Amino acid sequence: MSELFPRKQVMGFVFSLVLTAAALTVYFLDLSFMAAMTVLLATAFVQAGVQLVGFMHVGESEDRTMIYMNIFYGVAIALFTIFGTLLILVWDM
Amino acid sequence: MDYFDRFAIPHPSPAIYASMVAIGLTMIAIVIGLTYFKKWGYLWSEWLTTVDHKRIGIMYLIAALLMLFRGGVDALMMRAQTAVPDNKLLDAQHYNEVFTTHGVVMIIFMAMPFIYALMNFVVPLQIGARDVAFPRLNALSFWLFFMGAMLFNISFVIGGSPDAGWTSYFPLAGNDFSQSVGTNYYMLSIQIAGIGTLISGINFITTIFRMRAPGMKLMKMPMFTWTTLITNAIVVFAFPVLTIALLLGTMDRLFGAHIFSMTNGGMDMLWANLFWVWGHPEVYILILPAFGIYSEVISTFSRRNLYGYKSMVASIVIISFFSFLVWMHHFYTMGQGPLSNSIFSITTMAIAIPTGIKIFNWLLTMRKGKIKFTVPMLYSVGFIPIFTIGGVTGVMLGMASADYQYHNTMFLVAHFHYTIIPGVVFAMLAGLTYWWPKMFGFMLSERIGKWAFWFIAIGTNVAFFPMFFTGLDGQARRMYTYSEATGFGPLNMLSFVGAIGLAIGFALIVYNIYYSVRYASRDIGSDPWDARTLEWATQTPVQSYNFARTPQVDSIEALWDLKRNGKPVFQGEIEKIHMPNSSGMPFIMSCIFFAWGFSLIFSMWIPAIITTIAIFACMAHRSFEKDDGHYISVEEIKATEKDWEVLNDENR
Amino acid sequence: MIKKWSFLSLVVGLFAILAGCEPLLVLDPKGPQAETTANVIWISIATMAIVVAAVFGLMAYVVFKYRASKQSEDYEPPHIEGNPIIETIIVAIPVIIIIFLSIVTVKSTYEVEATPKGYEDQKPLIVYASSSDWKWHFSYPEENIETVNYLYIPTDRALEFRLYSYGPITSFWIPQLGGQKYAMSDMITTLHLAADVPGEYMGRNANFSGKGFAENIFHVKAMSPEEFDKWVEDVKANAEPLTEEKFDELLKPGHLGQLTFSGTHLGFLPPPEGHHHGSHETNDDEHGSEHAHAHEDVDTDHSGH
Amino acid sequence: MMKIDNSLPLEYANEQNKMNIFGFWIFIGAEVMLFATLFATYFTLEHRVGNGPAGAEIFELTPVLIETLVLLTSSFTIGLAMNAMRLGKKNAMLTFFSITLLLGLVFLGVEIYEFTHYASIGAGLQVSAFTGILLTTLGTHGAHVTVGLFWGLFIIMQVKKHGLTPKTANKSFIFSLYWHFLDIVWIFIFSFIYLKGMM
Repeated sequence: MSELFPRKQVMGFVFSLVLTAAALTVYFLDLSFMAAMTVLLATAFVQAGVQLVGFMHVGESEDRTMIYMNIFYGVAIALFTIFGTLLILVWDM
Repeated sequence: MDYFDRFAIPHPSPAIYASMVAIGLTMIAIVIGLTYFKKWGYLWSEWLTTVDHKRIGIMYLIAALLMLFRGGVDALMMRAQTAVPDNKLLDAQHYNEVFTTHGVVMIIFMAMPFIYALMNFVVPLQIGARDVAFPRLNALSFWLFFMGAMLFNISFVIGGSPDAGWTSYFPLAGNDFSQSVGTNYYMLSIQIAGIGTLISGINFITTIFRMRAPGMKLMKMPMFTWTTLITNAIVVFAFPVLTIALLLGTMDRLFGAHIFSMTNGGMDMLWANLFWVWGHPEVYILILPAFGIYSEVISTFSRRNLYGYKSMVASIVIISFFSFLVWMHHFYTMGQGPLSNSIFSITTMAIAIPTGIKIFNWLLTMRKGKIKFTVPMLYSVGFIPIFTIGGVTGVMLGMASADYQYHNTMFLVAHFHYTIIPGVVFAMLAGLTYWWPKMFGFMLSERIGKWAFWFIAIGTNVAFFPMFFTGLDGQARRMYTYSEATGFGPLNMLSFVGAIGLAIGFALIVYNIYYSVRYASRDIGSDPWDARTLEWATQTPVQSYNFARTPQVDSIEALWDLKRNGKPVFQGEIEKIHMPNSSGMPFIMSCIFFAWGFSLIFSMWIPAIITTIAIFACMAHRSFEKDDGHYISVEEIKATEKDWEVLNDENR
Repeated sequence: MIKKWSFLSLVVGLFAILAGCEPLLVLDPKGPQAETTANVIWISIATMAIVVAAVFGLMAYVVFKYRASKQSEDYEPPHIEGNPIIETIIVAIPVIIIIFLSIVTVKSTYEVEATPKGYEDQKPLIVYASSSDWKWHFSYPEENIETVNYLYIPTDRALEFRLYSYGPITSFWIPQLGGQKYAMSDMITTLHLAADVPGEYMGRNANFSGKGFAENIFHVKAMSPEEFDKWVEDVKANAEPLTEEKFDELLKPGHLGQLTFSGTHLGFLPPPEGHHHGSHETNDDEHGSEHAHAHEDVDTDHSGH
Repeated sequence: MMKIDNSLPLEYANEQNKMNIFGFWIFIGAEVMLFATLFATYFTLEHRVGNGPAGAEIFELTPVLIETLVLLTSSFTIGLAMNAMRLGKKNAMLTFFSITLLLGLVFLGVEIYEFTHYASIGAGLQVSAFTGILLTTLGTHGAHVTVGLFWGLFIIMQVKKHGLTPKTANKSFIFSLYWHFLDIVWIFIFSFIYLKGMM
């Protein structure tokens, strides 16, 4: 039975629950905007990392370099797009 | 009757009725012809259901050429209308529809399929593969593109064409200012074609990463394969942005959302922003494959290896990344502060550096070469000066402060035609002429081809160089008319003359195809250009399985090494070959997509729901389908290869 | 090849002659901002001419020297992978050029976004320029007058245009006074101009805005400050007042000739003042104060930008 | 069939399988950009509420928290299903797989409740830029989940019928990637739409 619940995955699940709880502090505590955003960014990206490495086995196949590059490239461009858009349309600089 | 009013053309003109009749007659002629010659079965089994990358490539090619002429006619109409001041040939509405469809057709439905035509045909051959990674998806990509294109093209006879420019800026493209269904066509047909392109992107990346011949490391891939890889990487990350932009536009137009509207918090600038987040990488999607083609052609006809291969690769990788960092230069004048403008100016101009590296590398490839001016080479050499003008004016446009004066003027129009015509059209014509013998087993006439080249090259300059001046003289783009007092008349007339030159050039290409089909020699061997890469190591016409034995590669120019240094490429025993089966599903599913798009365009909700369910039913069918492909037996391969490979083995 | 180049030079020559007759508007500046952009354009043309000359020259040399017909039959081109020195040079020179142009760009971009040089200590003349299909409305708030499709401005005074639109995105452009800028429905964009020389200039909407776009032109007349003041007085005394009904009528799509009113529409139809971006306050402005209650319970620090 | 490599898990057993998985990773790259665009749009329009309500006025923690926990758990169970699959335990795998889909169904139910709730309090699609992009973003994610439910159901049926073959294992594994990815997207929605909107 225990082999059906491997330690790594259970830990990953618990960890993601903890991170969700940590993210919830921004709702319950009265943090400043910057502090709250830092918490959210940290918890969200760590959680994504947990999912990718722990659950999605991103590093297991022979194509891992390309898959990592694909993810990094995608995330980098996504961040550029989001922050570029904010820079142009919202922050107005 | 009210129900049918929506299908009427809002601004009819005799020209549109004439085209309606022409379309109808052509359709009838095709149906009669197919029936009379009993070709329906052939059409279905050999083309509509094929998953062979070569056939799909050829279908892309046919579609691209058709669209080239559709967009070309639009262009001629525009130049004719503006050739003289106060011209009455077209009215404002008609002119607006014409330049909108010209832009969309040329970018989305001509340039993109042309690129994918050559990628499809060449890349699997160039990397020594039997097909692409997902042949069935490849067919789906094509048919989605094709149905998207057809959907867009019926707009001018059913319901009216889009008229808000190919950039379709809101709120002009919103329901308040574009009341016809034209912009719905824009949103949905590009969406359908775009999904196809995205699938292609995934397909080609996987193909190139996983299906290269043994020994072909990444840094041993031919340059066209490299550019295909990077282009498709841009496709994969840029097209989702378009998908969302179009989805949001559809939400606004069909479902009354207020994303880009003038009221309830909507933001018109957001459309411009999203459109160009996709739109700028799209420019590099168009141009990178061209760079690959030029690299192949210049190297072949200079009889030299490509100079600075590594810096070429580095520069395309850098371009691909930078292409995502410059989109704001399309709207410097939208009221951002000087900081944003400065940042994006610098990134924009920085792209010129890797592009410049390429130009110099090509020149250095020709240096010490033995240059033969065949038609593909003429296009490649002609590309360099024209594109240089396009490139340097691009740097000028990239300078934000000066752009305040160039923006929205004919200067801009001149610039992007100076980049896109040599950067895409020349490249495609070069690639077409270069790979034509591999595709069809005969060569295009060099003599007619050279005439066509000169008409096109000179026509391009005559048509677009004057626009730099009218732009600086204050002629805004997209003006359907101008008064005599502006003084734009003579230069616009010159542009029109150039456009006629271009038209003659393209007509000559058609004539060339006709002429060569009839008279060209069929006895040209498999490598008529004395080329350097693997695609020329196949039989002509290429067998369905491409290579009887998987090639072993150990240099960038595998075939050249084979021919000059006798390095063996095809070794080992012939084994049975696994091939995918043909399938009608991609075609059928795309037809349903067509109906789906059409229903949504006209807000016909019940058919829209039915077709949506049908699309998912097709996907479910695919999930349950058992299709393991088929094998080609060793005997069969040996029989088809008998005359050819044995002969080649002896010669080499 | 020769055919082509001789033809090209013919074309270029022709244009030089044509351009010589009457200077191109953009390169014939009548104010400091247009002069800045014209200078930037000339600098960039000169710099780019070097690049073009280098590429064309190298290409002509290569194409003539290494064509097959000039080589002996048995010449076999060498295999050269590349050369680090040459490749460094073809990277380094463009880098230097781009750095130079970047400096020019950044400096001039800040210039054209600021009050024109030499006018910094003056109070600028503020003009609200708003577009509707397919007209331009010019409101002079301090003078309390409004014109349609024509613009009178004093020379030697900083002008601050505040642009917005009652319809599609348009672009306010007077080539001889400076670059263009978009006018949009939900925010005000600001364009700083000034005219040094009295005269009549062409102004237009440069951004496609539908059927009437081609004729979406306005006339600009720069005159001495005294003349301008006289004109203002004259308008105040003689022009009919602009009422809300009248203005609604003006907004209907179509073309109008030149019209003059005393009073502006700014009173009864306030422009989307300030920057719409992000904050709640401006949102309220946009949609009228009657909606303000909808946001009362929203803390402003949410915007947090 | 093609050559089968027994040293690797079943889903990687042959070349086509490897390509399918690799291709799906590329697809996930595209999906990253798809949702990034939605987020960029959302952040731009977040405070542009027109006459409609703002996020803080309509978001409710309870349903959102239920959705989050349900989806997180489903991501865990599909991971367990893949673990069982690699152990060759078909029945365990099917159990975990079914639990995943049931949790997905619960998620979807809560989301449908959420949507009707928004509509009932005057936060429909047509109200403002904010509600438009909010519902489009949530709707895009929800549509992905819906497609996933059907897709997963088909896979269960195939595994039941054919057992764990290279083909079904490959499909299941790719489905698990899809499902985990949807969970990642939800984490970002949860953090940067709901929590940011409510704090």
